[in-house]
This record gives sequence, structure tokens and C-alpha cells, in this order.
Amino acid sequence: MNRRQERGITTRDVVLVALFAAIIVALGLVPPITVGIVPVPITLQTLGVMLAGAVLGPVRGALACGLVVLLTAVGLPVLAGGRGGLGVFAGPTGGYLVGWIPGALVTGLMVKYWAAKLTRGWAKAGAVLAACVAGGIVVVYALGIPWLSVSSGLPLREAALGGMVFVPGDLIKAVAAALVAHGVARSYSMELK
Amino acid sequence: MTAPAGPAPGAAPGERPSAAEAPAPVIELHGVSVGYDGRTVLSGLDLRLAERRIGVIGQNGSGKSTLARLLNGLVVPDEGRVLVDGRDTRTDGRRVRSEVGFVFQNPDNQIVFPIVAEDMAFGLKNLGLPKKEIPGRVAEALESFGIGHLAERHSHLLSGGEKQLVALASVMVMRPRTVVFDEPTTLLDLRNRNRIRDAVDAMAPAAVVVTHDLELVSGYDRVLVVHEGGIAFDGAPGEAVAWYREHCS
Amino acid sequence: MTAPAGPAPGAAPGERPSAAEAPAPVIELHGVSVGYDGRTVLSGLDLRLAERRIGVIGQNGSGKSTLARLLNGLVVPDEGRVLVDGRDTRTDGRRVRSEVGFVFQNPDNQIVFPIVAEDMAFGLKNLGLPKKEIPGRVAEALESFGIGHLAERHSHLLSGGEKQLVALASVMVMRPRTVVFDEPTTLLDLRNRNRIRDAVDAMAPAAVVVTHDLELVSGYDRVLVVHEGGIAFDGAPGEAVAWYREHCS
Amino acid sequence: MNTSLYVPGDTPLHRLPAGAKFGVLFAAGIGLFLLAHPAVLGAAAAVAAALVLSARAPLGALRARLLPVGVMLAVLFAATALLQDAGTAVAMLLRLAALILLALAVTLTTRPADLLEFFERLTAPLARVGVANPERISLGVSLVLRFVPEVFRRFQEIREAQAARGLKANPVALLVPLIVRTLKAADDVADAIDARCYPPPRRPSGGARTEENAT
Ligand SMILES: Nc1ncnc2c1ncn2[C@@H]1O[C@H](COP(=O)(O)OP(=O)(O)OP(=O)(O)O)[C@@H](O)[C@H]1O
Ligand SMILES: Nc1ncnc2c1ncn2[C@@H]1O[C@H](COP(=O)(O)OP(=O)(O)OP(=O)(O)O)[C@@H](O)[C@H]1O
Ligand SMILES: O=C(O)CCCC[C@@H]1SC[C@@H]2NC(=O)N[C@@H]21
Ligand SMILES: [Mg+2]
Ligand SMILES: [Mg+2]
Repeated sequence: MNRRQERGITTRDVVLVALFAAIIVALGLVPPITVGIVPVPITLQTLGVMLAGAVLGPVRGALACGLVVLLTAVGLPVLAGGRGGLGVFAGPTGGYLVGWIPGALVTGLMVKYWAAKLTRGWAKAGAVLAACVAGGIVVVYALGIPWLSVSSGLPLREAALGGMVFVPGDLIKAVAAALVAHGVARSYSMELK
Repeated sequence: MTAPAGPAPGAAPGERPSAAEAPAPVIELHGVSVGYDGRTVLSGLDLRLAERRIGVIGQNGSGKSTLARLLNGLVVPDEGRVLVDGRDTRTDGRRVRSEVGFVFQNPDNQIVFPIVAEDMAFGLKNLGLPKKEIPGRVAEALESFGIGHLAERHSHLLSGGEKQLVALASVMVMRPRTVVFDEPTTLLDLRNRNRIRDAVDAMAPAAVVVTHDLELVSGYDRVLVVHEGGIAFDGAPGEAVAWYREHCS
Repeated sequence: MTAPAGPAPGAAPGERPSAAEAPAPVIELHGVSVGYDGRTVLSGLDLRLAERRIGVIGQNGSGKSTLARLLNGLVVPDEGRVLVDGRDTRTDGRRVRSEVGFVFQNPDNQIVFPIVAEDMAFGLKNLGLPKKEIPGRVAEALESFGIGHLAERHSHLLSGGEKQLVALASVMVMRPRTVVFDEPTTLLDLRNRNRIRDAVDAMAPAAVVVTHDLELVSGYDRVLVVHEGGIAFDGAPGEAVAWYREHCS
Repeated sequence: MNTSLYVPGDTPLHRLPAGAKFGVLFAAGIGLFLLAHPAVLGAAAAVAAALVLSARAPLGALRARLLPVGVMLAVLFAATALLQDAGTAVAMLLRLAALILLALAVTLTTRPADLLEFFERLTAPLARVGVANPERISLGVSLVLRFVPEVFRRFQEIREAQAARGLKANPVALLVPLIVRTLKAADDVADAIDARCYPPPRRPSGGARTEENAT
């Protein structure tokens, strides 16, 4: 091995994290849709969150999402529809946004320690899909819905029901993320980290 | 290096008359102006392109790529019209693109699937070709460039020259009548550049080649120099290159 | 175009003797082999580089970029050692890189900050320069390439030629004693290529230039041809280019 | 994307240090959830609105910031009023409006670089034990800003190359090459950064990095 090796986080890791955060931000340039009674945009950025975990791995994936969250906090318009600023955290979608970080982490962990170890094509594809659903949907909602309820005064049950509006879209995104991750893995082999 | 053996690239048997015999489509620009964000890049262009080998040269940012993209409707004019055999690129873009292929500078952009043959098949599926015809067409296109052995290889792991040949094959497999090239040899060494040059020279469809490699266009039928929003020179290769060297270096 | 007015790029007053007078560092390769994933790319290389202008040519994939990256420790050998003025790139990489600058082929990937002046400052901060000295050094380096007006511009909005000049300036601002270039002109037109060529010719530090542009190296002191894992030819530009044309096209 | 939501100016809020503004916002965030009386919440919202106006941001910018939030709040208000009762809905509306307006006042009057520096100071204890690394964070932030336009351009190039081959827009077919290209670019970008002697020499003790070369 002749590439310089470093212990801990390398320059390349920092770059990968930043470029993936850039992809998540760029996915926000696709205009978001707002539907239904819950005022949370349907955004392609969650696809980027699932992909960050599945392609980069748990730590780097979570860091990529963390970087997007940090940029939001310092007032850059990095979220879908050009939104940003501290107000987002106070608003009804703040919980989802923060949930992206553990979401990518969980997706990454499941891909790294489970899906990547499977050898049969179908089993592996299914495992990656499950990882995207678990991290990108279950974990993100686990933070998003309680905060929606707190910030809006809606009872948890109603907030959860409202949150279900996103399930169909997010399931489609999970399938897309699994297909993309599979395609990327076939073209470019990278250790998950 | 000479043209690869076997059938002339793109000149496939059956169905359509061999492109070598079919005349190149006539591309006409009528009063075409284009700009980005309000800044005009090309203005008031009138052109009629019917030669089999046309070169386009000019400075960085002069509008060569924009001109190339106009020819198959990837860019539509702000004013004026572009017609390919009479079909307007604005209203008939998809149809025009099936006649006018496009090979880009960076072959990485073109690769969708990791395996060469899969990637080539993908384009054909999108044309709606019956499934069982696809493998034959793919093999034929690869053979015609002498790269049949690459069919099962990983596209992203090919060398620069091989990738560019695959990109060319993946456009040729769709049997366009004209192929537009936007700097197809910039990333290549002498040998690969010559391979691409020979492949372009030997292929049946007409070609419009945008390039900074002034040697490449030396045998062409016609060379355009794009400069300051228009075609500043239009004529034989020798004179065009001389004009360009004098005014743009 | 002639060398830009003002101080010769990199030859700044004070601190260090002007690089024009300082001799180029001696770079030595002793029995160097490198490979990727078990495939050997260069093997058993012994070289001593001390000339002021050295060209490196060779086919796609022959190992030119790998050789270039060995010179400043971006790649370290699997076997053997690379010494820059006696310092091993393996153990003293950072120090070596402060003496041996590197300009890459694609300026899009080497400008890492959104604003030009910020990008120029990056290298200086890494050298540990006091904050208040930085703006002066940055302005001086930009001026020396005649691009002072670009300081506050957004990197992504520059033209290809401007980007490559900024990339060069952001390396020169660190006052390296040698600069390694990996195909600095491939993406440029005639005019921008000449601008880069002249900037390289005029600059004070020594230069090792990897290129497919055979004209570029015509006035150099020494040209290496990389071929089949080694240096197949090493000598004057004319002969090197002739050898390359004969064996590699 | 390259313009931040910050609006340059020299109002009292602009002059207040980033840390102070963030502290007040954080305290208000907790305080407002402990309060429920509409009058108190209404007063808080009014103060917040006054603060936003004091930032002297151009009206166009304000409208652009507030319109999406306004729509969101209106929908939420209707939902809460329907599912709960009008009283809860009013309290929610005023509380959220106050909080979002306060946050907006901070965002409008604080340079991103200043907020970033404040966050860095906030995480300094973590940096000292080697968990966070301010230098890497600020490099990461710069890289994102630098590469969003680049990623977008590559996205368009790929879209175009696929359209030229007759492919219809297909997110999977678009994203695979985009990500592969980005991962490959990352190698070059990292080399370009290392070639310029990153990281800077003085590093906090306990930093994870030793001299980096190894075989
Ligand atoms: N999508 C775009 N958005 C905005 N400006 C653009 C876009 N594409 C091109 N331009 C601008 O239009 C002008 C012409 O660009 P074009 O790419 O056609 O030049 P070119 O002759 O192909 O240059 P090069 O030799 O560098 O490839 C340039 O100034 C360029 O910056
Ligand atoms: N990071 C890497 N991992 C694996 N293989 C690599 C890597 N970098 C280079 N190679 C391989 O090593 C060989 C030499 O590559 P190198 O980039 O040094 O060639 P080059 O002479 O610079 O070619 P070009 O003219 O195309 O730039 C090639 O076969 C290439 O595919
Ligand atoms: O832009 C924001 O304010 C944060 C966006 C949160 C959107 C959430 S994430 C899960 C769910 N799926 C979507 O498409 N949107 C929501
Ligand atoms: Mg172009
Ligand atoms: Mg190379």
C-alpha cells in the first residue's frame, strides 16, 4: 500500500464527508413539495441522508449530515427551498433535521456490519434496503415526530399520524437509495468507515 | 494505425441503408442567438452544415460547446431556429437526438452502468429496441471499434483512451447519422488520440468535431472558428488554423 | 506574451534568498518500485533530478502521475526511497511538500475554497505563517501572474484558464523550490496554454512537467519518457520526443 | 446558495457578539415552552418581531424568509385548532412565531463565520480531548461551499450526456455516476490539500494525527 496512511480521520475522509454534504445540499436544489396537513416539505435530501450512510459508512455518513446541520445553524440556505438559519431548529421540522445524523449512522452501521457481509445478491440488496428504511425512516421519524408534537402542541398520536404522509415517498426514496448504493458499490469499491 | 478491420463502424447490414451511403443530415441555423443569464454567447448565427467532416475551433469560453449543443437540441436558441433535416430542435428534440449523437470530453459522465455491455444496452433499451436484438447490436458496435474484448469489463476501470472509445461506441450503437464530438481527445495521449482520430475518420456517419487539437482537423472538409459571438472564419482547415493562430494566441 | 512584469513569481524579497539564485533541490530515487493493488506500475527506478526544467512524457497509464506524486511524497514507494535534498519523503513528507509544490491537471479539484483569496491563504496558514503577513503575500503572488483582479472572485465562476493560473499562484505563494506539474495545460486552449507555458518558463523555482503536449517541453533541459514500468528514454527534448513518437504511437 | 442568509449592517444587534445572541436565543427557546399564557407569548412575539425589524434587512429578503414559515405556521395553526382547541392553537402559533422570529433576528445579524467561530469555542473542550477538530470542521465547511456549485454542474453534465443518448431523467441513473465521479474527485481534492501542507503545524495536544507517512 503506497497511498499514505494515517491513523484516525484522514484528509480524504474530511473531503469525502464534505463532498457528500455538498451532494445533500445540491439535492435540496430540487424544489421541495409541501402536502397535507403536516407542514414538512417532502425533500430529496433524505435520499442523500440514506446514501451518505450506505456509501460512506456510519461515521463519515453521520459527519456528512452533521455538516449540513451545522451549515443550517450558521445561517446558510442549505435546506430544500433555500431555507436555513436557527429558526429551522425551532420550527416543526427541527427534529427531522437533527434526526438525519443518527439516521445516517444507523444506515451506515447496518450496511457495514450486516449488508456488506452478505454474499448472495438478493439478500444483500434486501439488507441495504432495510438499512435505508431503518436509518433513513425509522430513526429520522423517531426524532422528528416527537419534536413536531412538542413544537406544534399537537398530541403525539396526531403528530405521528400526520407524519405518515411521508411514508410512501420515503419508501420510494429508500428503494432508490438502495439501487444507487448498489450501483456505486459495483463501480467504485470503498471501505465503509 | 489504420481503420479497424471488419464492417465500417456504424455501417451495419440490413434495416437502414448503410450510413456511408446515406447523405449526412443537413443542419441549418437561422438567426440563432443564445446566452446564459442574460449574457449573449452566440448571436445572429446563420449556418448550413452538410459536409461529412467539420471542425470547430476557438478560444476557451468562445462558445464552441454551446454551438455543438445547439446541433442536437441539448441547448435551444433564445432566438432563431436550428433545423436538422427540416426538424426543429426545439419541438422535435428527442427525434433530433436520435439522429445526431453526441460524444463528450469526459467519458465518465456518460457511463451509467458499471459493465461496458450493460451500459451500451441501456441506451438501446431506452430507444425501445426489442430485447433480443440488443446483444447483437452491442457486440457489433464494440467490434467495429476493435474493442469487443472490453464488453464484460468495468467501465470505470478502463484507461482514458478505452473509456473514450466505449463512449463513442455507446453513441454509435444507436446508429446516428451525424455525431458531434466535444473535445474527444483532450485527456488522451498520442496513441489514444490517434486511435480516436482514426475511429472518427473511419466511421460512416458525418462528424462535427470541436477541439483544441489543431492537427486533428487538418484533413477535414471545413473548419469553423468561433470568436466573439460568431463564426469569425469558415473555410479550409489550413486557412482556418492560420487565422486562429494569428488572432487568438 | 512575455513574462509578467513585477517581481518574478516566487522570487520574493527578504527571508529566503530568491529562488532564482537558490539551486533547485536535488531529488533522488533509489531502487523505487510502486504498484496499486498488487499490480506494479513502476519498478526499480534510480534517478537523480537536479535540472531546472525537466519534462516527463509517456502513454496513458504508463505511470507519469505516479512518478510525479512520488517526488513530493503524495505517493510513497513500496520499495526503495525517494530523497529530496537528502530528506526521505516517507518520514519527512510535510517538510518535503513545503519545498516541492504540486499543480494538478484539473483545476476544479485543486481549488478548495470558494473565494480565490481564501484559497491562496490556505497554503500559507498551513505553513504556519502569521495571520497578518498573509494578505500581502497573497496579493503579491496574484499580481506576479497578472491576476490581482481575481482576488475576491468566486472560484467556481472562473474560466478554465483563470482557474489554472489561480491554482499555480496558490502553489507559488508558498515559495516552493521546485514545482511539479501534472498535465497543467490539457484542458486549456491555445492562448491559455501559452499563458501557463510562459508563466512556467518565467517562474523562479525549478519545474518538473508531466505532459502530453510535446511542444511544451521542447526548450527543457531534460526529458524523461516513462514506458513499461521504467524510464525508457532520458535525454534532450528533441531526441526524447522522437523516441516517444517512434515507440508509442 | 453562495449567499448566506446574513444581511450586512451596523445595527445594535449586528454589533452584539455571536455568543451573546445565541445564549439569549437558547434561553428563550426553553423559556417559551414553559410559558402558556397567550398575553405573555404575544408580548414575546411582538418583541421578536421588533428585533427582526431592527436588523434593517431589505423587505424583499424578509418576505423571502418569512413566507414559507408563514405558510407552515398557518397550516399548523389550522391543524391544531381542528384537532385540539383554539386556545392551544393560538399559544402554539405565538410561541413558534416568537421563537422563529428571534432565531431569524440572530441569523440576519450574525456572520456565518462568527457563528462558526462561536460553535468552535463552544466545542473547544471536545477538541481538547480529540473528539472534535475545529480546523477540520472549518475546512469541511469551506469545501461544501466550494463544491455545491461543482456538484450541481456535474449533475447537469451527466443529465445532458444521458439526454444525448436518449435517456429520460431517471434519478438512479443520474445519481450513480454523480456519486462515482464525486468519490473519484475526492481522491484528487485530498491530494491537492495534502500537497499544500495541510494540516497547519500547531495542533492541540491529543490530536489524532502523527506524522502521516506509513506503508
Ligand atoms: N450552463 C451555463 N451557464 C452559464 N454560463 C455558461 C453555461 N455554459 C457556458 N456558459 C458560458 O458561456 C460561454 C461559452 O461557453 P462554452 O462552453 O460554449 O465555451 P467553449 O468555447 O466550449 O469553451 P472551452 O474551450 O473552455 O470548452 C462561457 O463564457 C461560459 O462561461
Ligand atoms: N489510486 C490508484 N489505484 C489503483 N490504480 C491506480 C491508481 N492510480 C493509478 N493507478 C493505475 O496505475 C497505472 C499508472 O497510472 P498513472 O496515473 O501514473 O498513469 P499516467 O501515466 O499518469 O496516465 P495518464 O496519461 O492517463 O494520466 C494505471 O494503470 C492506473 O490505472
Ligand atoms: O428542510 C427541513 O426543514 C428539514 C426537512 C425534514 C424533512 C423530513 S425528513 C423525513 C420526511 N421525509 C421528507 O421527505 N420530509 C420529511
Ligand atoms: Mg467547451
Ligand atoms: Mg496522469
